[in-house]
Amino acid sequence: MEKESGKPFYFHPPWDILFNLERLRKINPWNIDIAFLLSSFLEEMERRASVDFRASGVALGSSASIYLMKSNLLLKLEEPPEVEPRQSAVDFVPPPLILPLRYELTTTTIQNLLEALDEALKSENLLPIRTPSKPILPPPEIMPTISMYLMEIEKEIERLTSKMLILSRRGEILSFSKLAEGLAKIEIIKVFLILLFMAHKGKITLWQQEDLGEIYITLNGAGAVRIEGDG
Amino acid sequence: MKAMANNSVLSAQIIQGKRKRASREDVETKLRLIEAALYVAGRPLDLKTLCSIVNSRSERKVQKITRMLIDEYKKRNTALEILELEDNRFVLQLKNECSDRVRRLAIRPLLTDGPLRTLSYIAYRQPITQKQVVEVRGKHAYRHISELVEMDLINRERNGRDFILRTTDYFADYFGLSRNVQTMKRQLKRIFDRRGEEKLPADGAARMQGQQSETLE
Amino acid sequence: MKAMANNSVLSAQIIQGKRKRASREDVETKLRLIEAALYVAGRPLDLKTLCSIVNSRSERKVQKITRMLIDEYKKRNTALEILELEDNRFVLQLKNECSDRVRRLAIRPLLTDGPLRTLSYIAYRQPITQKQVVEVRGKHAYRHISELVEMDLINRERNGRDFILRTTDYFADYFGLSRNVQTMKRQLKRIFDRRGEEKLPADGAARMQGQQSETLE
Repeated sequence: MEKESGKPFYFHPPWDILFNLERLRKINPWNIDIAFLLSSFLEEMERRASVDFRASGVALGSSASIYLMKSNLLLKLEEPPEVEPRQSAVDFVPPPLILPLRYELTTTTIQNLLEALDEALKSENLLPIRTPSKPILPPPEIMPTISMYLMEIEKEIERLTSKMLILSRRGEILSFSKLAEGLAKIEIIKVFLILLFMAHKGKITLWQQEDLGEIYITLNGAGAVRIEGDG
Repeated sequence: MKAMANNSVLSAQIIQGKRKRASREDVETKLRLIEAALYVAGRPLDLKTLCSIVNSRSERKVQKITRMLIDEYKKRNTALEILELEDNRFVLQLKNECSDRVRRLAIRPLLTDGPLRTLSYIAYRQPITQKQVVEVRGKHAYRHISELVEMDLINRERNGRDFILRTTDYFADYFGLSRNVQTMKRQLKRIFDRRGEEKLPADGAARMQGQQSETLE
Repeated sequence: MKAMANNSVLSAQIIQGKRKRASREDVETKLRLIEAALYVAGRPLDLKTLCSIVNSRSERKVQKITRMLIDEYKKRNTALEILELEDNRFVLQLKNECSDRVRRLAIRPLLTDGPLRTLSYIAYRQPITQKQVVEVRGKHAYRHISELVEMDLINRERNGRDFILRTTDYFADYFGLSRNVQTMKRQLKRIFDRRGEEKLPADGAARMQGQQSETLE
């Protein structure tokens, strides 16, 4: 046989599989009976009375590879994470337990409530800025009017000064009621504020003969006409 | 002919009997439902709530049935009683003479410390916005507020991007406070101030006994 | 002489009568106290606790009286029932057939269907890891578990990166189940099996009705 083909006997089936690593990798290792191959391989060598250690070594190496492939497959099959969770994910879920309804006297008293309030108020006091508990009211209409007015304060001072100058040249006594004559309430307030500004700047002097009485005005500085109040 | 007449009389009687039985059964069912409602709630319930429980539109009828239940309880020798309160509300409760001996068996608080503090703060400062409560009580207050709403202890009403919080009638009833917010706040303030003056026992056992059956003010 | 004899017979009878009345009154008082205790506690009470309430040393006597109370409740047509659980504990609660209509009135926020299913799963499979529960019940189970821990229905014990979950004694008491896990699981299995045999409504509302109204084991 050997001479016929020029190949050693183990290069023929069934033993050739042990000597062809390429084929070995493509074959399902479960289809290979290693015990049969190895024992028949040894028997054949004995029969031929020619022991080839190199061939035996290769045959053993291949057998070990087949064992390794088999055990790898076995281990893969036994790997639980792929299979197990799917099993438990469809585990029997019993119906919901229904809570029996029972009244239960609770222990919380008004005293507990007040103790809790005590604690809550402590942290309120720790707040840097107390938030106003009432919603902020829209500012009254007078506020924007006045602020607008204050922005034009200088203009208003000029206007009022010229008015006072006219009056004083006419020889009239400068009094608050004279300046406010015929004006709306808001305008009167404006005039009063302007007078305060002017007094603050030293442009005029305000004086009163009695508390809650008429306010008289004296213009100071250039063009000022000293006017005395009546009486 | 006579037999027929008799038959028809008989069937009329049967029908009438059936109807009576049906109506008696109906009343029985309603009695049991009202009893169940009062037991589970453990607080006064108004006629509107009781009507919704028994699926009836007639407050008068439900009031009548609840009064029957009161009589039933009076006839029984039992530790429990049902009372009709002034404003047509009904409550099932333990008779006073029994309560002292068994009160110690109550072990669970209505709320844990955190939510209780939030609740007390809302009661004291109401109406108050959710934002303000969270500022004082911290982020946890969001969870507390949900819990309190779920327990029907406070109401949450949308106000722009915020919510306005107020205590409910149930809150007032539970602590025996007035349902009128202004009166309630005065009551709280008064008890709170008085509390500061009094020396409480060191063990803190100065609990208001029987607060559910007493009304303050 | 005869009169005297009659008199003494009479007084003996009076004394005996008084004694009888006294003992009847005594039993009456105890009945009412036990009823009050069960009402206030809202959880199963053991004989030792009941003995302390009625000032009696004889558990046997107290058991007998409490069983009288059970009979009393059975005879009355009432929405409430008293059950004797295993290990000689007693509990007063609402009959199940009444509970659906009034559930919303309960003071405590009750668990919804989702957490209840997670709870029954944990009870049935305990001890079980949190990971396993989440795998079976989905991501929501994290929230359910927190809720159940907060309500003291389950325990969560750290185990490496995971947690081991178990039901608490409070859970066992609440549902009238044995505190012994093995027995409890048998009880649960029986309840679930019984539920399985019943024809359930098509909407899949596989609720465990009536499991509490029976004495378990």
